[in-house]
Amino acid sequence: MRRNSYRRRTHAIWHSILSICDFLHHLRRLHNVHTDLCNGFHLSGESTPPSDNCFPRGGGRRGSMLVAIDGRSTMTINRVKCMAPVRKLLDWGRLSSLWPVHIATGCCSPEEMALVSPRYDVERFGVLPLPSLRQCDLLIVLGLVTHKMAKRLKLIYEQMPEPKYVMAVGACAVSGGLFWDSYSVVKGIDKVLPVDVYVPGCPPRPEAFIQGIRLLQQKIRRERKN
Amino acid sequence: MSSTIEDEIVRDVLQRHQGLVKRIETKRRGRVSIEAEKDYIVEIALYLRDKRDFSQVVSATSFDAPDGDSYAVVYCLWSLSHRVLLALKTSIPKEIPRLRSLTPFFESANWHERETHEMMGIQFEGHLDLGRLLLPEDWTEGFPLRKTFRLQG
Amino acid sequence: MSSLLRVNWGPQHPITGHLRFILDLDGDIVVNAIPEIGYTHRGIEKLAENRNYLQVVPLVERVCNIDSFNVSLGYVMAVEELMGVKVPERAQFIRTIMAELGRIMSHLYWFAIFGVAAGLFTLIMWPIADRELFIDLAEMVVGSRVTYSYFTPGGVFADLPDEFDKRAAKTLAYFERRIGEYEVIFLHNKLYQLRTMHVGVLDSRKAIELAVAGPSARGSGIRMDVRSDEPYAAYDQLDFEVPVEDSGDACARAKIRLREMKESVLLVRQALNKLPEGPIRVRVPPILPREDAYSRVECGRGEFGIHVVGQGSDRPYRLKISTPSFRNMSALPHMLKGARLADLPIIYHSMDIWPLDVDR
Amino acid sequence: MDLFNLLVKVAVFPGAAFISTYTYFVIWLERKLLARVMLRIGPLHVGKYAGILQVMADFIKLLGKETIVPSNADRALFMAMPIIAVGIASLPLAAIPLDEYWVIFRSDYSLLYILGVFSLYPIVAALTGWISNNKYSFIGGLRAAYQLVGYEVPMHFSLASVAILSSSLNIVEIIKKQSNVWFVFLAPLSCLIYFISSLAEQERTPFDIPEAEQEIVLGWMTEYTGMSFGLFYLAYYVRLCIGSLLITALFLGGWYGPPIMPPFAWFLVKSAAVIVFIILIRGAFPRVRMDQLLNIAWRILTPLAIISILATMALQAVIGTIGW
Repeated sequence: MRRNSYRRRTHAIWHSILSICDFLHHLRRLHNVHTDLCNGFHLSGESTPPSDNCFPRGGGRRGSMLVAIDGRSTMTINRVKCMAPVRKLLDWGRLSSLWPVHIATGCCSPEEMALVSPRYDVERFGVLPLPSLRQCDLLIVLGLVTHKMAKRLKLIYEQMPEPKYVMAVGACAVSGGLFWDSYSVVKGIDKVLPVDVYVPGCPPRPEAFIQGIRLLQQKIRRERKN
Repeated sequence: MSSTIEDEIVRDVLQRHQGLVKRIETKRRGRVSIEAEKDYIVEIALYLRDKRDFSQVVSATSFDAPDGDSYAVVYCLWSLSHRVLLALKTSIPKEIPRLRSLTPFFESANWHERETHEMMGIQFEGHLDLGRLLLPEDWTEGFPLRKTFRLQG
Repeated sequence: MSSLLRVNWGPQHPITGHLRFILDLDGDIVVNAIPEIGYTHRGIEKLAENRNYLQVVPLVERVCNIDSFNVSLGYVMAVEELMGVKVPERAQFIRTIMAELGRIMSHLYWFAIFGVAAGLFTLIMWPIADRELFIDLAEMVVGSRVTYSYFTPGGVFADLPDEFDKRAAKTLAYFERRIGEYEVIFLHNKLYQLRTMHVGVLDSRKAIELAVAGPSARGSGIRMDVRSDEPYAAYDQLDFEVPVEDSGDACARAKIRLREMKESVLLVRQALNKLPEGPIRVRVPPILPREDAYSRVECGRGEFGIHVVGQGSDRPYRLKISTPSFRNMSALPHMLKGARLADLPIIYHSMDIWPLDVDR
Repeated sequence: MDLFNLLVKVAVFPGAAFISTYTYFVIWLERKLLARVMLRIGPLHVGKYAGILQVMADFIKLLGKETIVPSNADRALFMAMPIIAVGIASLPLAAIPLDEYWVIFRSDYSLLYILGVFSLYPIVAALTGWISNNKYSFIGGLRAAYQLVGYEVPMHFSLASVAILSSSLNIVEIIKKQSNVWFVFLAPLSCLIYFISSLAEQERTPFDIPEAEQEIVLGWMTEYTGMSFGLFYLAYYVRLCIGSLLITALFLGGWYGPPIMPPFAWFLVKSAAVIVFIILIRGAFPRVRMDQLLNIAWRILTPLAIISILATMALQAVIGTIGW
């Protein structure tokens, strides 16, 4: 009996927040994917404050694009048929300056602190943590994501400007990990967001983090060729 | 005066609340456990707070009592001056999961009772704000820590 | 109400981490602060009912994984009390050593974040760099960086390696010098004092009423430490001081933690010197008897209580985790009322609240 | 020929090309030096030598980012603001002489011009915070406006002693007066006050209150993405460079120095030293609170600045009588 209700709940969530994630899975960035997944997402319950204008909520009120009037989050500069060296330069800039957004979702966040700390100093590769998501291009999901956080995570992803990348760090972010049978943990964030790099481990060592970042850089380098 | 502070507390409570206490024991140094009827919990707690300085609620636990149709509720009270941890146990019937709240008298019981309410569905009478604490806003699945709630795995 | 500005903090905000504050601001003054927790609620208490008691150790550790030694010690002790197992002496001492190393790591992590709360980014890096040294020590013993599962019911998982005491002595000597530097550079920094003194004052009466735990309570002049109130592991055979400060502001809470780190260094040294020979583990029965046990340990954030109820099977019938962060978090709205917006990060982080610890 | 000269000056030296190159290296220096203070390495793998291309990579990336305009923001102003900010930030450069010859705009009142233009920037900040229609931005903008009230008075008072010492408002004249002895030795108190309030003006730690990351994310720049954020970022460092050039010109003797280097090189070396000092301050101090800044500015700096003016007048009188 409970199993049924669980399934119902999962469906409810899939319909409310994960509506189109399934086919987003195998799509790559810059294929004119419209990532506006927020339609029909509402916060409810007593403890929710009235929505404010801090960050626009919901699909309809999404900030408009400067360059793409039809709401597509693609950039003109990518559409312009520019010469190969220029494209190469742009790619180089993008891969060597990945700014991760500060969002802590689970227990891998101490390891992220270790990542920016003197021993592993990830700024060597141009990864500079920034406070505001509006300036960032890399969403590092640190560990488990609860259903409560999943909505916010999607919102955060929504509000980051293109091109953006997602790195799933930790067994929980990859598949649910230790909490695979929990009632409140999302089993893998690829149900919510399109993920570029998976870094397994519980929690992964900072070296693994760095490898993940290097893999992402390789991926960006290859992306345009395909 | 060879008796320890734990024995004194036990004696006091037994004297004062003769009929209300079902069971009382000291397991080891610094630990007292009292089992009482649910209607007298607040009374005993208040007595302990005023007379023995049990002024903090450190933890509140609740679970399906292994035998019978009731939920067990355990408050842990801590006395700063005596360094004694006191477990105040009671059980409430499953049909009417209601209990008088300790929050009006112990400010520290607030969030513990909110959590117990959320996880076990026990109504605390006299608690002003039993809103959501840990679960998502749109949670409709019931009370996760009850034994009737099964995980999907 | 209309003149108040309602501002959201989190869950994506540079300082909140995994939780959200809803603030009502009147100019620069916070009128009302409502913390909204639960963003990392994993349901560990429920999951533990579906694992056997050994599998629960890693789960409990994730409650507060920057202090996992102390946290797992709490659970293991509860299980041992339930089974009536007597842990060998050597294991008790090893536990004490590792628990104190865990406390240092936890405090260093707090120190880093506390520095950032005041806008000083150097202070992220230095304590985290020093924390790496202690992680190295733990890694030498256990083999993993943050989550160890080192304590098992009945003892510890493995003995200390051969060169551990030498390496530990070296690290501790370095670290002792380093704490002095921290004090000079940060705590005696005039601007730092300007930011932390008389900020977020919590007097002892209110602290008792709200059941504030651990170093935060000791900063308000309450002498309360499980290690001395109810000695566990090998703490009854070691002497140490429980630091207490009276002023109750953010600066006092910071001082307490620095002094505690010093004490921990001394404790580890003592325990290493007194470390007896003998077995490190005893056999334990495979099932948990039909009883309940409540164990308390002093982890980095304060008193950590675990209530285990056994039901004659290998699984805990009910596991209740009562964390210090949860208690401090419930006290926070009272402390934030009337504070300035700029003081919010400092007050919040001076309480050393770890949101994963709050949510469980 | 004059027009050509002017064009060269505006476009190359000491105008756009020079200041952008200088800013580039200052940004790199800040990241590298701050990393050293934090015991880190800083940018390393981007660029052959010590991550020298890191800043370029950042800006190229920012060029390629999507630009989001919040739906409730004033669209035209929102897009114009970054450009206005860079423009206003670099305006004071016109009157700063890097050499007796290398100055774009000569005037007998160039000090007043610089003061006026330099303190326009917080108004840009307040306006940006207002039009972004975001609460963090709004609070940040208000804080910038507050801060302006705080530091502007002691700053102008401290410059009064410079004007008294040189009996001129022309920066070229002021520098020439320092050929024998720098004003930092004649009016050390004024120099200190000016330095502190210019930190506040440039929103540098410990006075980066309008951008306090821990409280209000990125302050008034929170909503800006991509290159529009990049322009603010640029403007921030342009102001740092110009501020340090200004301190060099007013107190550190401008282009004067032993004749082992050309004059403008001395100018740059001195200003770079000032910048290094400012960066080290960022590595060592936490941020103060708004009310504390106002307290410092009004209760301590302003009276001190007035004392400094009186002292300078007395000094000037003494110098006048002994005919130095």
